Amino acid sequence: MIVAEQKPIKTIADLIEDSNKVLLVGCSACVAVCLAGGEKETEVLASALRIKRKQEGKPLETVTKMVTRQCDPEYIATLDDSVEDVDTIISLGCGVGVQYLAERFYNKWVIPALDTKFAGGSIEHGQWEERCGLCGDCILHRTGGICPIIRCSKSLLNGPCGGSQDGKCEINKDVPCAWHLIYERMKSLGKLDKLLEIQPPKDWSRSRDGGPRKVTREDVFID
Amino acid sequence: MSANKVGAVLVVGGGIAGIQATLDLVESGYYVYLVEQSSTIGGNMSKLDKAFPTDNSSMSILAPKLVEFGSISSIQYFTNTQISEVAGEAGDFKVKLSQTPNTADTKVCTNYVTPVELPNAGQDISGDDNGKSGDFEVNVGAVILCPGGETFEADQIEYLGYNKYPNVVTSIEFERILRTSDKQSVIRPSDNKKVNKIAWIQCVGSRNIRDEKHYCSCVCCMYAIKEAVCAKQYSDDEVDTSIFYMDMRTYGKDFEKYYEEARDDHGVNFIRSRIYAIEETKDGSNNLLIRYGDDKGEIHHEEFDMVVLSVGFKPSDSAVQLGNNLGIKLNDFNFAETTPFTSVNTSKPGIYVAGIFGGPKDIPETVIEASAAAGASEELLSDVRGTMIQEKTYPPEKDVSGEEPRIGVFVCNCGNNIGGVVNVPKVVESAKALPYVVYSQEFLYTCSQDSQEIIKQKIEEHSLNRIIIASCSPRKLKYYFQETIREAGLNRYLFEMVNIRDQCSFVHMNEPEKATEKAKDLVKLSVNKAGNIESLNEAPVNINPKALVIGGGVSGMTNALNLAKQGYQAHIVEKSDRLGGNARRISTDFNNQDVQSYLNQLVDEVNSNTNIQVTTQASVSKVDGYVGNFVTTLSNNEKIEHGVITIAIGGHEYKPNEYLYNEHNAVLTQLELEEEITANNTRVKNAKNIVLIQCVGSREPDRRYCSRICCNKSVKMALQLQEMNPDANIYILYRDMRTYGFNEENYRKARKQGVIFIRYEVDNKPQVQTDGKDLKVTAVDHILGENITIDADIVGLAAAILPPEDGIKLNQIFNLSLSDEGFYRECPFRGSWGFSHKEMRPVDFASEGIFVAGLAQGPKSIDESIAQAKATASREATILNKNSAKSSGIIAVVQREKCAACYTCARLCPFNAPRIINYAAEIEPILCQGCGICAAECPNKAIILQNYSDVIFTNMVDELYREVH
Amino acid sequence: MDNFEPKIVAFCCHYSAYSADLAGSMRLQYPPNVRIIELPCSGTIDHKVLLSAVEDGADGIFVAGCMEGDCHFTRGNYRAKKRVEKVKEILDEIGFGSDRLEMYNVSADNGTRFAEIANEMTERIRSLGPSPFNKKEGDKN
Amino acid sequence: MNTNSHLEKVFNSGEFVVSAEIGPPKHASAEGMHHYADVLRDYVDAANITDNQTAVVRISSIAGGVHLNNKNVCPIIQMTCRDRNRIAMQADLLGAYSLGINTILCLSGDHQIFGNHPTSKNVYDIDSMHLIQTVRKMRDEKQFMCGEEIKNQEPRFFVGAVANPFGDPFEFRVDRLEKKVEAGAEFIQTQCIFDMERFERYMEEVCRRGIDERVHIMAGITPLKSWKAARYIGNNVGGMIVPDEIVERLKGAEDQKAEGLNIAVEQINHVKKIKGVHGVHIMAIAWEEKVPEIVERCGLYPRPKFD
Repeated sequence: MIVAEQKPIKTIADLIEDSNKVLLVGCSACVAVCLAGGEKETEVLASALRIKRKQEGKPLETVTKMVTRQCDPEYIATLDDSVEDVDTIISLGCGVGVQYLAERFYNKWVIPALDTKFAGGSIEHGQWEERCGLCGDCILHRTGGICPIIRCSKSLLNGPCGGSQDGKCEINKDVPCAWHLIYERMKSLGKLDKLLEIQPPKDWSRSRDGGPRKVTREDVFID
Repeated sequence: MSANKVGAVLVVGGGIAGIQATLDLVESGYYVYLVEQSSTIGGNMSKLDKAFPTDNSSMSILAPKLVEFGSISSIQYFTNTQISEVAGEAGDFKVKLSQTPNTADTKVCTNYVTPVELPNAGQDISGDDNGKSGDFEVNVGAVILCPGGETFEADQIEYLGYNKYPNVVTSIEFERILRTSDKQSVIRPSDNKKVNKIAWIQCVGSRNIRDEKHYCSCVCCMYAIKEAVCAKQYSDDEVDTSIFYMDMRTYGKDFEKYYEEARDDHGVNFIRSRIYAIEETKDGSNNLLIRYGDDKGEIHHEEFDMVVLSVGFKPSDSAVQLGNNLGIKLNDFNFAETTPFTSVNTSKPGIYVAGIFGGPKDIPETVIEASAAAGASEELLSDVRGTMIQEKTYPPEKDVSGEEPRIGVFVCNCGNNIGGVVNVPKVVESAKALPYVVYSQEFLYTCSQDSQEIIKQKIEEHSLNRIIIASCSPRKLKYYFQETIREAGLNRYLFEMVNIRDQCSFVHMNEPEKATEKAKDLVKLSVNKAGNIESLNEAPVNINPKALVIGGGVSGMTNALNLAKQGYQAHIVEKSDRLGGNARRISTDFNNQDVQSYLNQLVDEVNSNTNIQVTTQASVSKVDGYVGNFVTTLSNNEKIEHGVITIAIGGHEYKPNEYLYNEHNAVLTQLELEEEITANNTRVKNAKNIVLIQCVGSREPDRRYCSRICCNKSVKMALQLQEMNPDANIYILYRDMRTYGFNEENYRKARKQGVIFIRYEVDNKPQVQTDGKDLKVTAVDHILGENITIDADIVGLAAAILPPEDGIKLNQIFNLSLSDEGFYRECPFRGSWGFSHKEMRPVDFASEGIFVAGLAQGPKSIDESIAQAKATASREATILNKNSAKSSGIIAVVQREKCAACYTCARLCPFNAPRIINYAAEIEPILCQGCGICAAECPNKAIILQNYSDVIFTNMVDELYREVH
Repeated sequence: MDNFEPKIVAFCCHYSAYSADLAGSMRLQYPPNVRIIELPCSGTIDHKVLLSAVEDGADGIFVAGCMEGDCHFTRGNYRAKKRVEKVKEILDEIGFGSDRLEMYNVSADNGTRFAEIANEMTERIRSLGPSPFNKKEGDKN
Repeated sequence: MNTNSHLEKVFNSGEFVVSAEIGPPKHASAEGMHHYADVLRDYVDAANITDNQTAVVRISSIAGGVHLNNKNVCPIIQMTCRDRNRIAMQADLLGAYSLGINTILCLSGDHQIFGNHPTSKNVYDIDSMHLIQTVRKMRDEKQFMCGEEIKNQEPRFFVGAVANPFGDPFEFRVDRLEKKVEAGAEFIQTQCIFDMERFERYMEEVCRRGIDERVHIMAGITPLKSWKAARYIGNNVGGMIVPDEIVERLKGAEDQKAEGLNIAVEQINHVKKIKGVHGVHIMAIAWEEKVPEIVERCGLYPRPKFD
């Protein structure tokens, strides 16, 4: 899932300083699961903003709405009736959601309430970890199912670097060295020989470095 | 045994054991007469401040149990009552009871609950018959004796100075000091000054040869440690605590850790010693001077502010008299004797014993025995189950859904308890002005029988569909009033209760106006809530009356057999090729009873019982479903449908790495040595010197627990070995001799007969060496401080009892709680919303319908395993006897369309109630205990706790502050 | 301001609410400013309920759960504590201040402690004065 | 001889090689570098110029190399993969060679989090392994990384790489060294060695596999100024082990600096005897003046000269 985290309330409040009525839009997908933008968080944020503004003598009117996914236009369309009289739309979706809202409601000021962090998963309740670098060219079959692109601080393809000690990365003792993990896993799988091959340089053109990406399924897409 | 059995049981004694046995029996379909000779229910436990080792408050465990008492209608209880005569036989006893007139204050109000005063008997709520005073007779099928015990009279040992010096107190008195303390200091009796230095003296009245009380009272070591830790925690200043002891007997589950933490983290001093005298100092300070000899025999003097005597337990005189009246056999110390391998059967069929009257023990063990005794009674009376219980019938429930709320508010004056401070008429007036309130009135006593009739009448007259009672604490009377409105055809959950007595009149006595304002507010809040609550259904779930018993050892078989004899099906799954488990390797128990013939008989009984099915060489590979409706798949692909699960997968003996085990063939574990003794092996028979080493692999940093039975076992084996060869020298090398309870008798006998006991320190363990042929054991004599070397022919190692080998694997299926060591962690002291009696559950898990028995839960003896297996059966019977079970009404429900299937609820639920099914969470009503943790945490607000939704709370808060807007 | 009588709302778990009832049985006297709303477990409380109390003009708010390690639902009181901490953090962040909100732990059998909490909280709120959103008191000033 | 590198010459002569390290300044004056060049000139065979070491901005290693060349000290320019993509790196290789630089050390580089621009993006387009391959490919096959031919003068570098015998997993360290040799490294400078026992074990495995026949290994030595420095390195630098004996020895010394030099001299004399070690690389961090003394005391002075 996409893992996101809420921005400081003060930052959000500053962004809507001139608004009198705002629409807060939560998303029931990834950001709900990572406890950043579901109904609960949306209502808590709305309440906090109202309290702040009430205190400042400039009461804020809020409307809160949930959509199933902010990354599908049809769901965004369900908000059509709610945006008319609001000054600002606050999205509690990931970066994708904010843009979909901004595209649909072209003449409205849309602001992000979340910082979109990474593609990852749950460790346990309240903790998530990055797992995928969205590089567009998966090599996990060569690295024991552990991604060095995103889990090695240097994205080395032929690690570990000299900074790996006790299985930890040099940048922080709490960060496991991905290459150490790769080594251990390959060893347990009896595939250490694969690590002796020099992995070729990565084709970054399939990643974001190749420009904004688009996927078209030719077999289902009709122009 | 009588042919005309009676489906009722007489429970004697209203302590924790009596309460537990009663509740189990009632829930399983039997009628109970509970008889208590004092004027209150509660027993010894209500005198304690906290229970060890979890440090939970005793009252919070006991109070809900007592409360529940009042709400079950198949109990009659009699206080101030004693048994005068018993006639008849098992299945059909006629018991004469005599009751002395009730001396307690007969208040009209029924709801006085304070920490020390417990609810008075004498009310119509519970169907009590205290009016009966005088002699009368009851007819029962079985009798369970749990009269409890008394503490030893400390003034009988003169040199301890009890009753002579004010600051020498007993441990029970010290509990009271703790309970009433301000939690900032501990005060001593002589001058009410804070104490800074306290001593505990162990074994007061226990292990005392002079006094012929040479049994160990089992619990004193632990309670002394608990008190010492509490004394430190309850004091803002540093308090020095010292415990003077002979052997530290922290043999129970998690006790050793508690001991280590007290010593290492809390800084409690432990002094191995003998006490010579306690005297007051001469300076008039009322301080005390203890004269004691340490373990090297050196004499010391030390001054303390206060001394606590850890008094032991004994049967009360009245219990002894009771035993004699009933003609049951008592042992040398006047405790009730139990027949071999029954753990709760007295010498007289149909009469069972539980708790301290059967021998000293702690609270969880008492509760286990109580359930076991209930289980044994249920086995005896299974043909007549349910014959004495009448199902109460109610008028059909009115459907009020869609109706506008019509609220009735009844305000209690409580004599003058409320009305003396709170202006009740004003509260009634203000209630009338609130939205949806169509009726309000005051009562002098809302809880009186007349008032109930009026309430019912008003419900009818005004078509009321929500009822609020503003009176006292809902803890006891909520169920009573809910019963009233149900009788009037309303759903029980259309009810709210406000406590304007304990929260208003009693606490704001000098501010009547403000107290009235507050009462009005509280009523307003509850009216607001009442407008938003709905009828709730207690979802019925069918119960499959069959148990799956995992493990075919003594625990599993006992459990299955008890259930089978109660008429339920049991299916035993055993992974080896035959039944028997660890007991196959044991010759005799600690009382020298033949285990093998008992075991063979048990196996025969199991095999011939048509209600029991046995699958050997199989294990559990998958479990689906929930309480009442489990479906288990075995490794042989057999599918079993059942209602409950007993986990009795045993444990196993540690294979030592130490003391040349595996290197020399004369170094054996306890079980291996026992096998050689049984086989009458010549090398054992001819051995000149036999050394038994204790605590091998137990009480070590990576296994911080005592294996509990090894001391008893080594002592027993020493006596056996001596019998085989009277000339043999037998040495036992130990750290603390933990021959708890009546096992102390064997220890005493062994010492008297010349078994040599040598204590060693953990940092100076004995050495076992060999030249390849002979064995030499070297140890340091703790008195002389010198090395002793023994040429040993046989070395026996008391190897630790390890958790079940399959425990972790099995637990991946069950997802239950395991202790750090890997034993199954039972669920004591956990409760559920709504007073269902789950307050103390030493054989239950947090997951409903799953129970544990035997070694899988922790080290224990055969008798203890049997007790636990029966207790488990009794607890299971409370589920299996019902055709269907009902969930609580207050449960969490999922709005599927909002659910993101994020797993938050499933991860957080302590009861494993939510599961993700078809891409959304579902909460199994029967498992949900209504805590609402999932509802609060649900990121999409897809979960609502019925009648406790966020909207209800925000509306209430809105209402509370409305006037200020 | 001298006559300011704060109105404090207390979200008490079933068991800690029992301590309030016990305070009554023990006839302990404490200020009449607290209104209890009972929850099955302190872990039932949602962030937004606490915030809505602030919005409504509550002068003081507290949540009471069982003693730590003693929750009847294993860890509900730890969750409540975390939620109260979070709401305090939000209130600080938006400049409202977090002093009007508190989390307490009290065991069912400790009436004394409940009375202490009621005292403590009343004193604290008295010295803070009425909630800025408390209109009635606001008018007085 | 593959290149004109002075360092390569010394290795080929069979002499025990000595190199040192110069950290370029954080400003635009070359004076300091000139000074150190003068100090080191007759005592070392070559000197490393670090590439924005610990991710702190400094004079670039190529510019530094030019300054050393001007002072007649053979520069080993370090090149990390952190700051440049493959285009910039190949461009710099062409440029460096055109300026008379012929010895290079390829590394992945310290993470920018340690430097003075922790918010910068790291590049790591290619890693050190790829860089070694690229330098060799440009030299030996006259091709750019993409395969395109270098139509005129190709850059001809003597190629070095680094190895850390103290990183984890230990047993994979020799494998990775071998990978670097496989990729084309001709000499190796190791991370500072304090734990001799572990280094010896490492070298044993290196020799057992015959890697010492294929590459020149230079042992990294760092003189310590104080016990605190020793402890700091041990605790805070990833992949470094400083045994307690060294810390204790410095702690107990009357003159910690003198003792630090003594230890370094002993260490060099020790590694000289280890099979497979062909030279020593002295990393006297901010203590370059002491290098001559160390070299002399180890009997490594004078250094060989070639025409």
